[in-house]
Amino acid sequence: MDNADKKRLLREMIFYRRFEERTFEAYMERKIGGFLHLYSGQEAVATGVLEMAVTGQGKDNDYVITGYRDHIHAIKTGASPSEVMAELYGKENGCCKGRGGSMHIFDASQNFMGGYALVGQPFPLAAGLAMGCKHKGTDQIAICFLGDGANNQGTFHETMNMAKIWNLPVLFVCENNGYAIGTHINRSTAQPDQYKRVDTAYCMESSQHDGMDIDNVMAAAKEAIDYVRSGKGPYFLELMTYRFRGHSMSDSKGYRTREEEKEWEKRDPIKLYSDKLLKAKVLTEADIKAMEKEIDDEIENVIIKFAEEGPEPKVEDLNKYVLDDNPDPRWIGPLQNN
Amino acid sequence: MDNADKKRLLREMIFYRRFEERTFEAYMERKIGGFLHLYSGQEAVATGVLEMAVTGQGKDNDYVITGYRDHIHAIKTGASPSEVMAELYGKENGCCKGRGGSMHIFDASQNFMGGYALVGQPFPLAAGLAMGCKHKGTDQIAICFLGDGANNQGTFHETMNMAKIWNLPVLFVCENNGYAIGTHINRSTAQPDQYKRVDTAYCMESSQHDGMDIDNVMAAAKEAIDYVRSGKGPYFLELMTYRFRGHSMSDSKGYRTREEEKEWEKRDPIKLYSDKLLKAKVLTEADIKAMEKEIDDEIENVIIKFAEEGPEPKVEDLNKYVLDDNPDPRWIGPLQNN
Amino acid sequence: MAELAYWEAIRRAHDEEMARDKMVIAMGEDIGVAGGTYKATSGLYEKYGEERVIDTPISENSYTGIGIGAAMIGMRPVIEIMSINFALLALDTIVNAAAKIRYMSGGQLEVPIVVRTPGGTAHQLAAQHSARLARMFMSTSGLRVVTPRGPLDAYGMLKSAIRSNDPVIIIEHEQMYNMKEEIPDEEYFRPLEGAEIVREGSDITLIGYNYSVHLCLEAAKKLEADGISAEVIDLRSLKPIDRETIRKSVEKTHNVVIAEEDEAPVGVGSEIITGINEDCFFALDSQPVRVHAADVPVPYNATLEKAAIPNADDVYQGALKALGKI
Amino acid sequence: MAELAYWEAIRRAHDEEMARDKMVIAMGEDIGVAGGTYKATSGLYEKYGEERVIDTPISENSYTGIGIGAAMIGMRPVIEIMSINFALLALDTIVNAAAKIRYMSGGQLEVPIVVRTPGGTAHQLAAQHSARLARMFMSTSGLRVVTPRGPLDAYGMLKSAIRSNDPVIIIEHEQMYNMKEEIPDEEYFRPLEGAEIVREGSDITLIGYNYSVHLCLEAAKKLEADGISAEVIDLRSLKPIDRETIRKSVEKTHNVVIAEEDEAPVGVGSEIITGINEDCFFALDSQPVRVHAADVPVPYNATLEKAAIPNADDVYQGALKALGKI
Ligand SMILES: Cc1ncc(C[n+]2csc(CCOP(=O)(O)OP(=O)(O)O)c2C)c(N)n1
Ligand SMILES: Cc1ncc(C[n+]2csc(CCOP(=O)(O)OP(=O)(O)O)c2C)c(N)n1
Ligand SMILES: [Mg+2]
Ligand SMILES: [Mg+2]
Repeated sequence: MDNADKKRLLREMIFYRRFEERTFEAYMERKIGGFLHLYSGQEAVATGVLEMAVTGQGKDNDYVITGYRDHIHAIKTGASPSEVMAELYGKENGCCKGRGGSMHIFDASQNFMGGYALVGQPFPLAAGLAMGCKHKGTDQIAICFLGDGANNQGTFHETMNMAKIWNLPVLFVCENNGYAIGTHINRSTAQPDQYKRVDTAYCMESSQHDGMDIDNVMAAAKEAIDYVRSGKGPYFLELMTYRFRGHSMSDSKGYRTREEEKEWEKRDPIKLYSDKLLKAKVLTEADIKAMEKEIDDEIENVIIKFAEEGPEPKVEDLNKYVLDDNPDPRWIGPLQNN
Repeated sequence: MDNADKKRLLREMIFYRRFEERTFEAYMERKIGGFLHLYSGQEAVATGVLEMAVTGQGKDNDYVITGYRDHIHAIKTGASPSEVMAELYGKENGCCKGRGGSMHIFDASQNFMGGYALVGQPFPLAAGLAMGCKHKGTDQIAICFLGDGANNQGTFHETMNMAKIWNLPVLFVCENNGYAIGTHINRSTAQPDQYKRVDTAYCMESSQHDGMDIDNVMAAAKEAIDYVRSGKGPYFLELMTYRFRGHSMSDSKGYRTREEEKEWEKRDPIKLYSDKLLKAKVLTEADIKAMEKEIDDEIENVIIKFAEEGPEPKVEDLNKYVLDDNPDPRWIGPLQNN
Repeated sequence: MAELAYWEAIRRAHDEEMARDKMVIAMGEDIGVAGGTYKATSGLYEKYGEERVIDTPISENSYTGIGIGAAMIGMRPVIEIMSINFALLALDTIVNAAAKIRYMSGGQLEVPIVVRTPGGTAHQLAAQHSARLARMFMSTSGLRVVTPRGPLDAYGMLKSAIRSNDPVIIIEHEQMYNMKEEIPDEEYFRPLEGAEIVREGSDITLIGYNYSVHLCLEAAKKLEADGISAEVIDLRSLKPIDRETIRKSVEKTHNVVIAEEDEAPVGVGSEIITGINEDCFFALDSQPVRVHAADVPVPYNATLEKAAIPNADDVYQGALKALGKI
Repeated sequence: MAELAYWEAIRRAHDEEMARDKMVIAMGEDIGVAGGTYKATSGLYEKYGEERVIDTPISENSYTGIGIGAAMIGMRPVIEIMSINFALLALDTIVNAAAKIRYMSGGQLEVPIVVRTPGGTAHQLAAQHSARLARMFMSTSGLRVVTPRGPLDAYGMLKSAIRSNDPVIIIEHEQMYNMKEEIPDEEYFRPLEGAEIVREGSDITLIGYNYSVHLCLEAAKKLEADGISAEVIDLRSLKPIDRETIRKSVEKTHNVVIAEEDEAPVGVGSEIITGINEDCFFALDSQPVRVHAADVPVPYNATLEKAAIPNADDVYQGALKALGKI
């Protein structure tokens, strides 16, 4: 990884932070509705893992799937930030034409297979994507991001078992941020070390790593992805992280202390990485300032503009996309009574 | 355990075998309908485990719950064999008044909390029974029998986790007979050693034992039950066994070999135990013959008779037992419009 | 009398019943330390402790099943499922266990659980968080299903549900938790069964439940301005349905509109209309009208969402249609 | 033409589609080595191997979800859920994922899965194995639900379902697998949409689907002996419902009976009757009659079971009632 890549990575993480914080503002202005879950604090995870995967290559990408906290995963996989923002605005030029919204970002053209609001639902879908890859004989893999809380769903158990017995090329990335909404992991989970939930129980390869230091994330992800892509079967990667914001917009964070937050803020992934790059003289404070300025300009003048100016979906299109809109009458009919 | 107890135990197991085989005949005669799952071959498990539990004491019993292969568990817990047989006949004098049938034997007066036909459904119910015991502060425990195949349901994972974090007094007894209908465990389960599915994953105490030798079962069960009753939390006991018959009446057993069956038949729990008792001169071949004769007489002249002569439920009672048949109008109403 | 919000009414019912009976416990995600997504259990954890106000992992099927198991031996669990959309995960244990255990055991056992869960579209929560699903429960023998329309019933029916010996599903609504109403200071109960005539009228019967009662009341006001006298019935209970009250009203007004927030197929509306066909077909002067949501997953976009979900004007238009005025 | 049993027809459809398209796979419990509970997949494991005929663990929610994931990238999984009773465990992934992914993604993705599952009461399978549950699926936007009444449709509709780009739920029936019918030797398709008039008549319309079509046909014969000419409609598709065919028939006969095997509340019957109210209310000469199961969990005892479930005589009596003859 050369210096240009390092700069790019830092820029990406700063961009993701600013993007998310800007959605927060738009939410306050009531431009964005529904539930909004921000990724601030966890950037090193999606950025680092997906940096090691095949992304941005359209249909050659690895398949990526996640929960409702999905904007950044979509963008890093290859979705256009403008189209993601427009989706949050509910516009027809959004990546899902305004039908999905924040919790349901999809970009099929980049193999970003969606954000899902039912906790635990993406596990089997991911294994199914992996089954598809294996069946077609491509060397793509499926990458499933999931929360520590989600691991308590039955689908976790069922899917880990099947992924292993069928030797599916799927990487499970557990973003362990210690909380499921307001419930601390120690109050919900008998084995808080998530990677230990799969080793003996499903004979699955797994490991736990710091998720705030992106170099560390990339090293761990590379190993895991190589393993999966080489046909050895599924891998479960646990990355320890923290969300800086509340669970969603309405969260008062009464369930955790300011001290705990401060401890984690010291390990802000952007701070860690920029300190590292500064120290290594890959760039200067001024470079970062310039980067930030450029990012804010892009967000305001390109991305928000695209979203603001996008058209509303038409009410007469309400019934589109429910079923195949152009069904083949040979299979669909209707049957003729004569 | 004195010689009388040993004789009694052998008699019980022979009785259970004969009882089951007699239901088979009744099924062939179309006296019993629906699905019928026999326990032949697995007798040492329920007999041995429940021998170590509190049973036959009515409301002081430990709570017992299981799947659809439930006749013997019910009887050993304290249900009347005649009432179980009458239930299989669908009669009003059956333990569930003919409403439940083979897969749904209940005897609330003996804390036998039912057989359930949805694979995996009893896990959480058992944990709930244990929660009730804990809440009431009795020293009863809940005992949940379950199959190796059932362990692949999501409820397994969800329940093991909650049983552990809430430190519930529940004993899970996995009857590992190697098959879920026609699917061998190695084809369905990444970790075929069931007790290893819970140790690291839920930090739960667990162990695996031969389930054909009843002495062995009792020793293992005693340890597990003592552990649970002492308040240390849940325990997962895996007992290796085999069903001699098909999964249910319609099973052709094409999925396993005659050799495999023969291997296991050598370890028939009744044979093992009677050999042991003969060798130790606790009883003689003639005693066993007499026992068998007595059992067959009892089954024919008491149990089958009770079932045959029992009345049919009345059609006018069809709507009973759906909801509380004597609801308190203060809570139920109906509301009066005036 | 004091004005309480819907969520406060629920909390008060919990509190009184928990104080009275140690067998009453509350279970659900984030209901304890965090106080509940809609605050309906706030303060209870502090007061009754973690053994009785139980924060569960995200395991809907099994924590509901645990509640059922506990109820089988005399406990009275009040289970909150954070959104009715998640209740599908627990449907097996509700439909196949809770609803059937009394019957399968020949009346030996009962399952006095209460499952509280909000349905309904709120604001742009999109397809996976906007379902209404009453139909999934009201078609299951062995369950009771009730739908309090405001704080008075929310309090009084929850208390009744806790005392009832049957499994009771209480469907709340995301948009009603802050709705206020005067309710008596002293303890009272509201029965689980029986529809309520919340407005008398003579020309047409408008039938609602839960949130849609308010749409009917609003529509009734508009109709009044047109000189049309609408009777409004709150079903209150979806299982069983009080067909008698409906019949009497239809025999008086001869015209009927039923407002449901759900997609139409096999929903509350179809059941009500069919019941009317069965009970008083020849009393009808006009074709019964059902006002319902579009048959699409709920869109995120606010304009589409609004178009998909019925409002008071739709009920008003439905009434005009029934009466042949449009 | 050869006479095939229902299960053979299903197997043949699987076989042809799997031979044609490598993307078609079969998944389910015991469908491979053991050949399927109802033999509907027998021989396929030997022919197509374990990568395409997949024996799953007992994990309904997740193997269905895996099928959905695979379908999102072009595979065509045909999933067998051994009994519709178990399908409740997979309802979340069917209703919240399969049915909504096309919509939430703004049409980018589709989920061409087929879920086959038998519903219906057989003989004394008791409360947890006798559910019918069509209602749970037919009320969900984004799904297709079909109910083949015999081998001809079982074959031709499964082939269509596999080719269709939508998630299709095929509800079979425990009592129909051995039912036989002549079907053409050459490949054919039967469309998923559209009801079928299976018997023409002029005095009353009897509506059935799946197994209950046969009850209607039997009742029609009995009515004929009484000099009453009954038209019988097989709905074939429960989502969408072919309201046009029903309307035309009712406008001809003016009387209607709908036979469903399920408990009545919010079921197929209520939807059909409400649709008739909406489409041709004034064409009705009599109150529409629904013939349905008792509102109880299905009892094990054979006599009670028989009393709980409708039969051909109940349909016949329903018709006489509609016509005012009793
Ligand atoms: C099936 C289901 N149950 C409950 C919820 C409500 N819910 C939304 S997010 C969440 C917490 C998930 O925690 P985790 O998996 O750790 O992810 P994080 O939010 O920390 O990223 C819960 C309980 C849901 N959306 N779906
Ligand atoms: C939820 C559910 N899925 C599938 C079935 C069908 N089924 C009945 S028994 C069985 C096998 C269970 O195997 P196991 O748990 O090992 O118990 P065993 O029969 O060996 O005692 C299956 C798949 C069911 N009853 N319930
Ligand atoms: Mg978390
Ligand atoms: Mg087994």
